[in-house]
Amino acid sequence: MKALYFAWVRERIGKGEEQLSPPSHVGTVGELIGWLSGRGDNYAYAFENASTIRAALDRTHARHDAPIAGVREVAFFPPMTGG
Amino acid sequence: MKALYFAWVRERIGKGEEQLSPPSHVGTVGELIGWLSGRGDNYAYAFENASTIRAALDRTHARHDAPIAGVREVAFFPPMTGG
Amino acid sequence: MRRIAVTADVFDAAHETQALQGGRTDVGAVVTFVGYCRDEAGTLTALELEHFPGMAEAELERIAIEAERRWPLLGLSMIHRHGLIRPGEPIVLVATASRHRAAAFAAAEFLMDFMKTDAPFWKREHRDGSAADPRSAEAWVEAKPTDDAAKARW
Amino acid sequence: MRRIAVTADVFDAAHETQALQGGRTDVGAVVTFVGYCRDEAGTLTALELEHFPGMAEAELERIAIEAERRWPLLGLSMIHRHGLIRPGEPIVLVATASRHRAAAFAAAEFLMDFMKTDAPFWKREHRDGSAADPRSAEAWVEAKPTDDAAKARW
Repeated sequence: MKALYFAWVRERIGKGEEQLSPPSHVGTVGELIGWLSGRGDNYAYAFENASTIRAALDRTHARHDAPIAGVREVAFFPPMTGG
Repeated sequence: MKALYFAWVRERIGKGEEQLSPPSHVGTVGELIGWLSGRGDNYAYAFENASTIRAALDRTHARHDAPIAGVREVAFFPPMTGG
Repeated sequence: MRRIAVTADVFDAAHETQALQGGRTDVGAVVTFVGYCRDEAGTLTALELEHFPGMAEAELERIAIEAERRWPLLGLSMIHRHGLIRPGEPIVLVATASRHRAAAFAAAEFLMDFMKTDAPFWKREHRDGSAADPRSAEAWVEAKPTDDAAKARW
Repeated sequence: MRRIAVTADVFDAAHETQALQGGRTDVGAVVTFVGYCRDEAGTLTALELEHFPGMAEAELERIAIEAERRWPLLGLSMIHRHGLIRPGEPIVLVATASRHRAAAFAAAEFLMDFMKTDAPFWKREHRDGSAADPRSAEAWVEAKPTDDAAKARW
Protein backbone atom coordinates (compact mmCIF):
# COMPACT_ATOMS: atom_id res chain seq x y z
CA MET A 1 0.00 0.00 0.00
CA LYS A 2 1.30 3.43 -0.95
CA ALA A 3 1.00 6.19 1.63
CA LEU A 4 1.03 9.91 0.83
CA TYR A 5 1.44 12.72 3.36
CA PHE A 6 0.61 16.39 2.82
CA ALA A 7 1.23 19.78 4.48
CA TRP A 8 2.32 19.59 8.13
CA VAL A 9 1.64 15.84 8.29
CA ARG A 10 4.29 15.46 5.59
CA GLU A 11 6.66 17.83 7.38
CA ARG A 12 6.29 16.14 10.76
CA ILE A 13 6.80 12.65 9.34
CA GLY A 14 9.66 13.91 7.23
CA LYS A 15 8.67 12.43 3.90
CA GLY A 16 5.94 12.82 1.30
CA GLU A 17 5.34 9.19 0.47
CA GLU A 18 6.37 5.65 1.30
CA GLN A 19 5.29 2.04 0.92
CA LEU A 20 3.44 0.53 3.90
CA SER A 21 2.86 -3.11 4.80
CA PRO A 22 0.66 -2.98 7.87
CA PRO A 23 -0.03 -6.26 9.72
CA SER A 24 -3.29 -8.01 8.95
CA HIS A 25 -5.01 -6.91 12.17
CA VAL A 26 -4.88 -3.29 10.96
CA GLY A 27 -8.24 -3.10 9.24
CA THR A 28 -9.35 0.55 9.20
CA VAL A 29 -7.98 4.05 8.58
CA GLY A 30 -8.04 4.68 12.34
CA GLU A 31 -6.15 1.50 13.07
CA LEU A 32 -3.59 2.41 10.42
CA ILE A 33 -3.07 5.77 12.14
CA GLY A 34 -2.58 3.95 15.45
CA TRP A 35 -0.09 1.54 13.92
CA LEU A 36 1.84 4.36 12.20
CA SER A 37 1.96 6.36 15.46
CA GLY A 38 3.96 3.54 17.04
CA ARG A 39 6.63 3.62 14.35
CA GLY A 40 8.56 6.58 15.73
CA ASP A 41 8.43 10.04 17.29
CA ASN A 42 7.92 11.70 13.91
CA TYR A 43 4.76 9.64 13.26
CA ALA A 44 3.56 10.10 16.85
CA TYR A 45 3.97 13.88 16.44
CA ALA A 46 2.17 13.93 13.09
CA PHE A 47 -0.79 11.98 14.45
CA GLU A 48 -0.83 13.36 18.03
CA ASN A 49 -4.33 14.76 17.51
CA ALA A 50 -5.57 11.85 15.48
CA SER A 51 -9.17 13.08 15.29
CA THR A 52 -8.10 16.17 13.33
CA ILE A 53 -6.27 14.14 10.67
CA ARG A 54 -8.11 13.65 7.38
CA ALA A 55 -7.64 10.63 5.15
CA ALA A 56 -8.30 9.70 1.55
CA LEU A 57 -8.43 6.16 0.17
CA ASP A 58 -7.62 5.96 -3.52
CA ARG A 59 -8.24 9.72 -3.77
CA THR A 60 -11.64 9.72 -2.08
CA HIS A 61 -12.27 11.21 1.37
CA ALA A 62 -12.65 8.47 4.00
CA ARG A 63 -13.65 8.38 7.65
CA HIS A 64 -11.45 6.80 10.29
CA ASP A 65 -13.73 3.75 10.46
CA ALA A 66 -13.40 3.05 6.72
CA PRO A 67 -11.84 -0.36 5.90
CA ILE A 68 -8.50 -0.33 4.09
CA ALA A 69 -8.72 -3.80 2.56
CA GLY A 70 -7.97 -3.64 -1.17
CA VAL A 71 -6.88 0.00 -1.05
CA ARG A 72 -3.85 0.83 -3.19
CA GLU A 73 -3.18 4.37 -1.94
CA VAL A 74 -3.89 6.04 1.38
CA ALA A 75 -3.28 9.74 2.02
CA PHE A 76 -3.13 11.64 5.33
CA PHE A 77 -3.36 15.40 5.67
CA PRO A 78 -4.64 18.23 7.89
CA PRO A 79 -8.05 19.85 7.40
CA MET A 80 -8.05 21.56 4.03
CA THR A 81 -7.51 25.31 3.71
CA GLY A 82 -7.81 26.02 0.00
CA GLY A 83 -10.25 28.33 -1.73
CA MET B 1 -47.16 70.04 -9.83
CA LYS B 2 -45.46 68.09 -12.61
CA ALA B 3 -46.69 64.55 -13.27
CA LEU B 4 -44.65 61.84 -15.02
CA TYR B 5 -46.01 58.54 -16.34
CA PHE B 6 -43.99 55.46 -17.28
CA ALA B 7 -44.43 52.15 -19.11
CA TRP B 8 -48.06 51.10 -19.60
CA VAL B 9 -49.35 53.86 -17.32
CA ARG B 10 -47.84 56.31 -19.83
CA GLU B 11 -49.29 54.38 -22.78
CA ARG B 12 -52.78 54.15 -21.34
CA ILE B 13 -52.91 57.83 -20.39
CA GLY B 14 -51.41 58.71 -23.75
CA LYS B 15 -48.68 61.06 -22.58
CA GLY B 16 -45.45 60.95 -20.61
CA GLU B 17 -45.83 64.13 -18.60
CA GLU B 18 -48.13 67.02 -17.84
CA GLN B 19 -48.78 69.79 -15.34
CA LEU B 20 -51.45 69.07 -12.71
CA SER B 21 -53.37 71.47 -10.48
CA PRO B 22 -55.43 69.23 -8.23
CA PRO B 23 -58.05 70.87 -5.98
CA SER B 24 -57.04 71.50 -2.37
CA HIS B 25 -59.03 68.54 -0.95
CA VAL B 26 -56.67 66.16 -2.82
CA GLY B 27 -54.08 65.58 -0.09
CA THR B 28 -52.44 62.21 -0.71
CA VAL B 29 -51.04 60.08 -3.54
CA GLY B 30 -54.13 57.87 -3.35
CA GLU B 31 -56.47 60.85 -3.54
CA LEU B 32 -54.52 62.15 -6.52
CA ILE B 33 -55.00 58.79 -8.27
CA GLY B 34 -58.73 59.01 -7.53
CA TRP B 35 -58.96 62.53 -8.86
CA LEU B 36 -56.99 61.65 -12.02
CA SER B 37 -59.21 58.60 -12.65
CA GLY B 38 -62.19 60.93 -12.99
CA ARG B 39 -60.56 63.00 -15.70
CA GLY B 40 -61.29 60.61 -18.59
CA ASP B 41 -61.39 57.02 -19.82
CA ASN B 42 -57.64 56.98 -20.46
CA TYR B 43 -56.90 57.86 -16.82
CA ALA B 44 -59.57 55.47 -15.54
CA TYR B 45 -57.98 52.69 -17.63
CA ALA B 46 -54.45 53.48 -16.41
CA PHE B 47 -55.51 53.46 -12.76
CA GLU B 48 -58.19 50.73 -12.92
CA ASN B 49 -56.20 48.56 -10.50
CA ALA B 50 -55.09 51.43 -8.33
CA SER B 51 -53.44 49.25 -5.71
CA THR B 52 -50.89 47.95 -8.23
CA ILE B 53 -49.78 51.45 -9.24
CA ARG B 54 -46.49 52.66 -7.77
CA ALA B 55 -45.74 56.30 -7.12
CA ALA B 56 -42.67 58.43 -6.52
CA LEU B 57 -42.67 61.91 -5.02
CA ASP B 58 -39.69 64.00 -6.06
CA ARG B 59 -37.95 60.80 -7.19
CA THR B 60 -38.46 58.85 -3.98
CA HIS B 61 -40.83 55.88 -3.70
CA ALA B 62 -44.02 56.84 -1.85
CA ARG B 63 -47.00 54.94 -0.49
CA HIS B 64 -50.55 55.85 -1.47
CA ASP B 65 -51.15 57.48 1.92
CA ALA B 66 -48.18 59.83 1.50
CA PRO B 67 -49.12 63.55 1.53
CA ILE B 68 -48.44 65.50 -1.66
CA ALA B 69 -48.25 68.97 -0.11
CA GLY B 70 -45.11 70.76 -1.27
CA VAL B 71 -44.24 68.08 -3.83
CA ARG B 72 -42.89 69.41 -7.11
CA GLU B 73 -42.95 66.17 -9.13
CA VAL B 74 -45.11 63.07 -8.87
CA ALA B 75 -44.53 59.94 -10.96
CA PHE B 76 -46.85 56.98 -11.58
CA PHE B 77 -45.72 53.63 -12.96
CA PRO B 78 -46.33 49.85 -12.84
CA PRO B 79 -44.32 47.55 -10.54
CA MET B 80 -40.70 47.64 -11.69
CA THR B 81 -39.24 44.89 -13.87
CA GLY B 82 -35.59 45.83 -14.33
CA GLY B 83 -32.53 43.82 -13.39
CA MET C 1 -15.19 52.84 -4.44
CA ARG C 2 -18.83 53.09 -5.45
CA ARG C 3 -19.65 53.10 -9.15
CA ILE C 4 -23.24 53.61 -10.32
CA ALA C 5 -24.14 53.84 -14.00
CA VAL C 6 -27.33 53.91 -16.06
CA THR C 7 -26.40 53.70 -19.71
CA ALA C 8 -27.64 52.69 -23.15
CA ASP C 9 -24.24 51.23 -24.03
CA VAL C 10 -23.01 47.66 -23.75
CA PHE C 11 -20.61 47.47 -20.78
CA ASP C 12 -17.50 45.39 -20.25
CA ALA C 13 -17.95 43.19 -17.19
CA ALA C 14 -14.24 42.36 -17.04
CA HIS C 15 -13.35 46.04 -16.92
CA GLU C 16 -15.76 46.64 -14.04
CA THR C 17 -14.40 43.75 -11.98
CA GLN C 18 -10.85 44.89 -12.66
CA ALA C 19 -11.72 48.38 -11.44
CA LEU C 20 -12.77 46.94 -8.07
CA GLN C 21 -9.71 44.80 -7.38
CA GLY C 22 -6.97 45.96 -9.75
CA GLY C 23 -3.77 46.66 -7.85
CA ARG C 24 -5.33 46.29 -4.39
CA THR C 25 -3.93 43.88 -1.80
CA ASP C 26 -6.70 44.19 0.79
CA VAL C 27 -9.47 42.70 -1.38
CA GLY C 28 -9.92 38.97 -0.75
CA ALA C 29 -13.17 38.35 -2.63
CA VAL C 30 -14.93 39.80 -5.66
CA VAL C 31 -18.39 38.59 -6.68
CA THR C 32 -19.70 39.66 -10.08
CA PHE C 33 -23.23 39.12 -11.33
CA VAL C 34 -24.18 39.79 -14.93
CA GLY C 35 -27.74 39.47 -16.15
CA TYR C 36 -28.16 38.76 -19.88
CA CYS C 37 -31.01 39.05 -22.36
CA ARG C 38 -32.30 35.55 -23.24
CA ASP C 39 -34.02 34.77 -26.51
CA GLU C 40 -36.63 32.52 -24.84
CA ALA C 41 -36.07 29.62 -27.22
CA GLY C 42 -35.87 31.93 -30.23
CA THR C 43 -39.20 33.71 -29.63
CA LEU C 44 -37.74 36.96 -28.30
CA THR C 45 -35.99 39.33 -30.69
CA ALA C 46 -35.16 42.09 -28.18
CA LEU C 47 -35.92 43.61 -24.80
CA GLU C 48 -36.70 47.30 -24.56
CA LEU C 49 -35.84 48.85 -21.22
CA GLU C 50 -37.68 52.03 -20.23
CA HIS C 51 -36.38 53.91 -17.21
CA PHE C 52 -37.03 57.00 -15.11
CA PRO C 53 -33.94 59.16 -15.73
CA GLY C 54 -32.62 60.73 -12.57
CA MET C 55 -34.63 58.56 -10.22
CA ALA C 56 -33.00 55.40 -11.63
CA GLU C 57 -29.50 56.60 -10.66
CA ALA C 58 -30.74 57.94 -7.31
CA GLU C 59 -32.45 54.66 -6.46
CA LEU C 60 -29.37 52.58 -7.36
CA GLU C 61 -27.33 54.83 -5.10
CA ARG C 62 -29.79 54.43 -2.23
CA ILE C 63 -29.57 50.63 -2.60
CA ALA C 64 -25.76 50.78 -2.76
CA ILE C 65 -25.55 52.90 0.40
CA GLU C 66 -27.77 50.44 2.25
CA ALA C 67 -25.51 47.53 1.17
CA GLU C 68 -22.44 49.44 2.35
CA ARG C 69 -24.15 49.98 5.70
CA ARG C 70 -24.90 46.25 6.08
CA TRP C 71 -21.61 44.69 4.93
CA PRO C 72 -17.93 45.67 5.13
CA LEU C 73 -17.46 46.35 1.42
CA LEU C 74 -14.25 47.61 -0.15
CA GLY C 75 -16.03 48.53 -3.38
CA LEU C 76 -19.16 48.00 -5.41
CA SER C 77 -20.43 48.58 -8.94
CA MET C 78 -23.99 48.70 -10.24
CA ILE C 79 -24.66 49.18 -13.94
CA HIS C 80 -28.09 49.04 -15.56
CA ARG C 81 -28.72 49.49 -19.26
CA HIS C 82 -31.77 51.03 -20.92
CA GLY C 83 -32.98 51.07 -24.51
CA LEU C 84 -33.02 48.18 -26.95
CA ILE C 85 -31.10 45.09 -25.84
CA ARG C 86 -30.58 42.03 -28.05
CA PRO C 87 -30.43 38.39 -26.90
CA GLY C 88 -26.96 37.54 -25.61
CA GLU C 89 -26.23 41.13 -24.57
CA PRO C 90 -25.74 42.09 -20.91
CA ILE C 91 -28.52 44.06 -19.20
CA VAL C 92 -27.25 44.54 -15.69
CA LEU C 93 -24.08 44.13 -13.65
CA VAL C 94 -23.49 44.07 -9.93
CA ALA C 95 -20.03 43.57 -8.47
CA THR C 96 -18.88 43.63 -4.86
CA ALA C 97 -15.45 43.52 -3.26
CA SER C 98 -14.73 42.61 0.34
CA ARG C 99 -12.08 40.98 2.48
CA HIS C 100 -14.10 37.77 2.77
CA ARG C 101 -16.45 35.91 0.49
CA ALA C 102 -19.55 35.82 2.71
CA ALA C 103 -19.97 39.60 2.65
CA ALA C 104 -19.27 39.85 -1.08
CA PHE C 105 -21.83 37.16 -1.93
CA ALA C 106 -24.52 38.49 0.42
CA ALA C 107 -24.11 42.08 -0.75
CA ALA C 108 -24.25 41.09 -4.44
CA GLU C 109 -27.50 39.17 -3.93
CA PHE C 110 -28.94 42.01 -1.87
CA LEU C 111 -28.10 44.56 -4.58
CA MET C 112 -29.73 42.41 -7.27
CA ASP C 113 -32.85 41.70 -5.21
CA PHE C 114 -33.44 45.38 -4.48
CA MET C 115 -32.50 46.49 -7.98
CA LYS C 116 -35.20 44.17 -9.35
CA THR C 117 -37.98 45.56 -7.17
CA ASP C 118 -36.99 49.16 -6.42
CA ALA C 119 -35.08 50.57 -9.38
CA PRO C 120 -37.42 52.31 -11.87
CA PHE C 121 -36.89 50.19 -14.99
CA TRP C 122 -39.56 48.44 -17.06
CA LYS C 123 -39.03 45.71 -19.61
CA ARG C 124 -41.00 45.31 -22.81
CA GLU C 125 -40.54 42.24 -24.97
CA HIS C 126 -40.23 42.36 -28.74
CA ARG C 127 -41.33 39.04 -30.15
CA ASP C 128 -41.50 37.75 -33.69
CA GLY C 129 -45.18 36.93 -33.39
CA SER C 130 -46.17 40.41 -32.27
CA ALA C 131 -44.27 42.21 -34.98
CA ALA C 132 -47.47 43.75 -36.29
CA ASP C 133 -47.89 45.59 -33.02
CA PRO C 134 -44.61 45.48 -31.13
CA ARG C 135 -45.74 48.27 -28.83
CA SER C 136 -48.87 46.50 -27.61
CA ALA C 137 -49.52 46.69 -23.88
CA GLU C 138 -49.31 42.91 -23.63
CA ALA C 139 -45.61 43.10 -24.37
CA TRP C 140 -44.80 44.66 -20.97
CA VAL C 141 -43.15 42.14 -18.67
CA GLU C 142 -45.13 41.55 -15.49
CA ALA C 143 -43.44 41.83 -12.10
CA LYS C 144 -42.81 38.44 -10.49
CA PRO C 145 -43.99 37.57 -6.97
CA THR C 146 -40.68 35.68 -6.58
CA ASP C 147 -38.84 39.00 -6.86
CA ASP C 148 -40.81 40.46 -3.96
CA ALA C 149 -40.11 37.27 -1.99
CA ALA C 150 -36.39 37.55 -2.75
CA LYS C 151 -36.36 41.13 -1.46
CA ALA C 152 -38.30 40.17 1.68
CA ARG C 153 -35.43 37.84 2.73
CA TRP C 154 -33.39 40.85 3.78
CA MET D 1 -20.04 23.08 -20.10
CA ARG D 2 -17.99 22.05 -17.11
CA ARG D 3 -14.45 23.39 -16.81
CA ILE D 4 -12.19 22.22 -13.97
CA ALA D 5 -8.59 23.34 -13.69
CA VAL D 6 -5.81 23.06 -11.14
CA THR D 7 -2.91 25.18 -12.28
CA ALA D 8 0.16 27.09 -11.12
CA ASP D 9 -0.54 29.88 -13.60
CA VAL D 10 -2.40 33.13 -13.09
CA PHE D 11 -5.81 32.84 -14.79
CA ASP D 12 -7.91 35.42 -16.56
CA ALA D 13 -11.28 35.72 -14.84
CA ALA D 14 -12.80 37.64 -17.75
CA HIS D 15 -11.87 34.88 -20.16
CA GLU D 16 -13.51 32.25 -17.95
CA THR D 17 -16.76 34.20 -17.64
CA GLN D 18 -16.78 34.83 -21.38
CA ALA D 19 -16.38 31.10 -22.03
CA LEU D 20 -19.58 30.41 -20.07
CA GLN D 21 -21.83 32.94 -21.77
CA GLY D 22 -20.14 34.05 -24.98
CA GLY D 23 -22.48 33.72 -27.91
CA ARG D 24 -25.24 31.94 -25.99
CA THR D 25 -28.79 33.27 -25.87
CA ASP D 26 -30.19 30.89 -23.24
CA VAL D 27 -27.99 32.11 -20.36
CA GLY D 28 -29.73 34.74 -18.23
CA ALA D 29 -27.33 34.94 -15.29
CA VAL D 30 -23.61 34.47 -14.71
CA VAL D 31 -22.14 34.70 -11.23
CA THR D 32 -18.35 34.86 -10.91
CA PHE D 33 -16.41 34.59 -7.68
CA VAL D 34 -12.69 35.31 -7.54
CA GLY D 35 -10.68 34.86 -4.37
CA TYR D 36 -7.50 36.94 -4.13
CA CYS D 37 -4.38 36.79 -2.00
CA ARG D 38 -4.45 39.60 0.59
CA ASP D 39 -1.31 41.09 2.10
CA GLU D 40 -2.82 41.28 5.62
CA ALA D 41 -1.89 44.92 6.11
CA GLY D 42 1.53 44.41 4.59
CA THR D 43 2.59 41.50 6.83
CA LEU D 44 2.12 38.73 4.24
CA THR D 45 4.58 38.45 1.37
CA ALA D 46 3.07 35.38 -0.30
CA LEU D 47 0.82 32.37 0.08
CA GLU D 48 2.13 28.94 -0.84
CA LEU D 49 -0.55 26.48 -1.90
CA GLU D 50 0.24 22.77 -1.58
CA HIS D 51 -2.18 20.36 -3.22
CA PHE D 52 -2.77 16.66 -3.79
CA PRO D 53 -2.35 16.23 -7.57
CA GLY D 54 -4.97 13.99 -9.07
CA MET D 55 -7.26 14.06 -6.06
CA ALA D 56 -7.59 17.86 -6.26
CA GLU D 57 -9.03 17.69 -9.78
CA ALA D 58 -11.20 14.67 -8.89
CA GLU D 59 -12.62 16.38 -5.82
CA LEU D 60 -13.42 19.59 -7.73
CA GLU D 61 -15.23 17.45 -10.29
CA ARG D 62 -17.24 15.66 -7.60
CA ILE D 63 -18.29 19.02 -6.14
CA ALA D 64 -19.20 20.31 -9.61
CA ILE D 65 -21.33 17.25 -10.38
CA GLU D 66 -23.20 17.68 -7.09
CA ALA D 67 -23.91 21.34 -7.93
CA GLU D 68 -25.19 20.34 -11.39
CA ARG D 69 -27.49 17.81 -9.72
CA ARG D 70 -28.92 20.44 -7.35
CA TRP D 71 -29.39 23.41 -9.71
CA PRO D 72 -30.28 23.80 -13.41
CA LEU D 73 -26.89 25.05 -14.55
CA LEU D 74 -25.96 25.83 -18.14
CA GLY D 75 -22.26 25.86 -17.34
CA LEU D 76 -19.73 26.11 -14.55
CA SER D 77 -16.02 26.74 -14.09
CA MET D 78 -13.78 25.95 -11.14
CA ILE D 79 -10.13 26.96 -11.16
CA HIS D 80 -7.74 26.59 -8.24
CA ARG D 81 -4.12 27.63 -8.30
CA HIS D 82 -1.22 26.02 -6.46
CA GLY D 83 2.34 27.11 -5.81
CA LEU D 84 3.51 30.57 -4.76
CA ILE D 85 0.88 33.32 -4.97
CA ARG D 86 1.63 36.99 -4.34
CA PRO D 87 -0.73 39.53 -2.72
CA GLY D 88 -3.17 40.88 -5.29
CA GLU D 89 -3.06 37.73 -7.41
CA PRO D 90 -6.12 35.52 -7.86
CA ILE D 91 -6.13 32.15 -6.06
CA VAL D 92 -9.45 30.65 -7.00
CA LEU D 93 -12.33 31.21 -9.40
CA VAL D 94 -15.84 29.81 -9.47
CA ALA D 95 -18.31 30.80 -12.18
CA THR D 96 -21.83 29.56 -12.80
CA ALA D 97 -24.30 30.16 -15.63
CA SER D 98 -28.03 29.56 -15.45
CA ARG D 99 -31.27 30.90 -16.85
CA HIS D 100 -32.09 32.69 -13.60
CA ARG D 101 -30.02 34.41 -10.94
CA ALA D 102 -31.14 32.43 -7.89
CA ALA D 103 -29.63 29.18 -9.20
CA ALA D 104 -26.43 30.88 -10.36
CA PHE D 105 -25.88 32.56 -6.98
CA ALA D 106 -26.71 29.48 -4.91
CA ALA D 107 -24.52 27.17 -6.99
CA ALA D 108 -21.56 29.57 -6.86
CA GLU D 109 -21.75 29.80 -3.07
CA PHE D 110 -22.14 26.02 -2.79
CA LEU D 111 -19.09 25.42 -4.99
CA MET D 112 -16.98 27.80 -2.89
CA ASP D 113 -18.16 26.38 0.44
CA PHE D 114 -17.34 22.81 -0.58
CA MET D 115 -14.11 23.76 -2.31
CA LYS D 116 -12.93 25.34 0.96
CA THR D 117 -13.59 22.25 3.06
CA ASP D 118 -13.27 19.30 0.66
CA ALA D 119 -10.69 20.11 -2.02
CA PRO D 120 -7.18 18.96 -0.99
CA PHE D 121 -5.30 22.27 -0.87
CA TRP D 122 -3.30 23.67 2.05
CA LYS D 123 -2.17 27.24 2.50
CA ARG D 124 1.11 28.27 4.06
CA GLU D 125 1.84 31.93 4.78
CA HIS D 126 5.12 33.60 4.00
CA ARG D 127 5.56 36.57 6.32
CA ASP D 128 8.29 39.13 6.60
CA GLY D 129 8.79 38.37 10.28
CA SER D 130 9.32 34.65 9.73
CA ALA D 131 11.85 35.04 6.94
CA ALA D 132 14.46 33.19 8.99
CA ASP D 133 12.31 30.07 8.87
CA PRO D 134 9.65 30.50 6.21
CA ARG D 135 8.89 26.78 6.25
CA SER D 136 8.09 26.61 9.96
CA ALA D 137 5.04 24.59 10.89
CA GLU D 138 3.43 27.67 12.43
CA ALA D 139 3.07 29.15 8.96
CA TRP D 140 0.36 26.66 7.92
CA VAL D 141 -3.05 28.30 7.84
CA GLU D 142 -5.52 26.68 10.23
CA ALA D 143 -8.92 25.57 8.99
CA LYS D 144 -11.72 27.89 10.12
CA PRO D 145 -14.83 26.65 11.95
CA THR D 146 -16.79 29.20 9.89
CA ASP D 147 -15.91 27.24 6.75
CA ASP D 148 -17.42 24.07 8.20
CA ALA D 149 -20.48 26.07 9.22
CA ALA D 150 -20.79 27.49 5.70
CA LYS D 151 -20.69 23.98 4.25
CA ALA D 152 -23.26 22.71 6.75
CA ARG D 153 -25.85 25.19 5.33
CA TRP D 154 -26.31 22.96 2.31
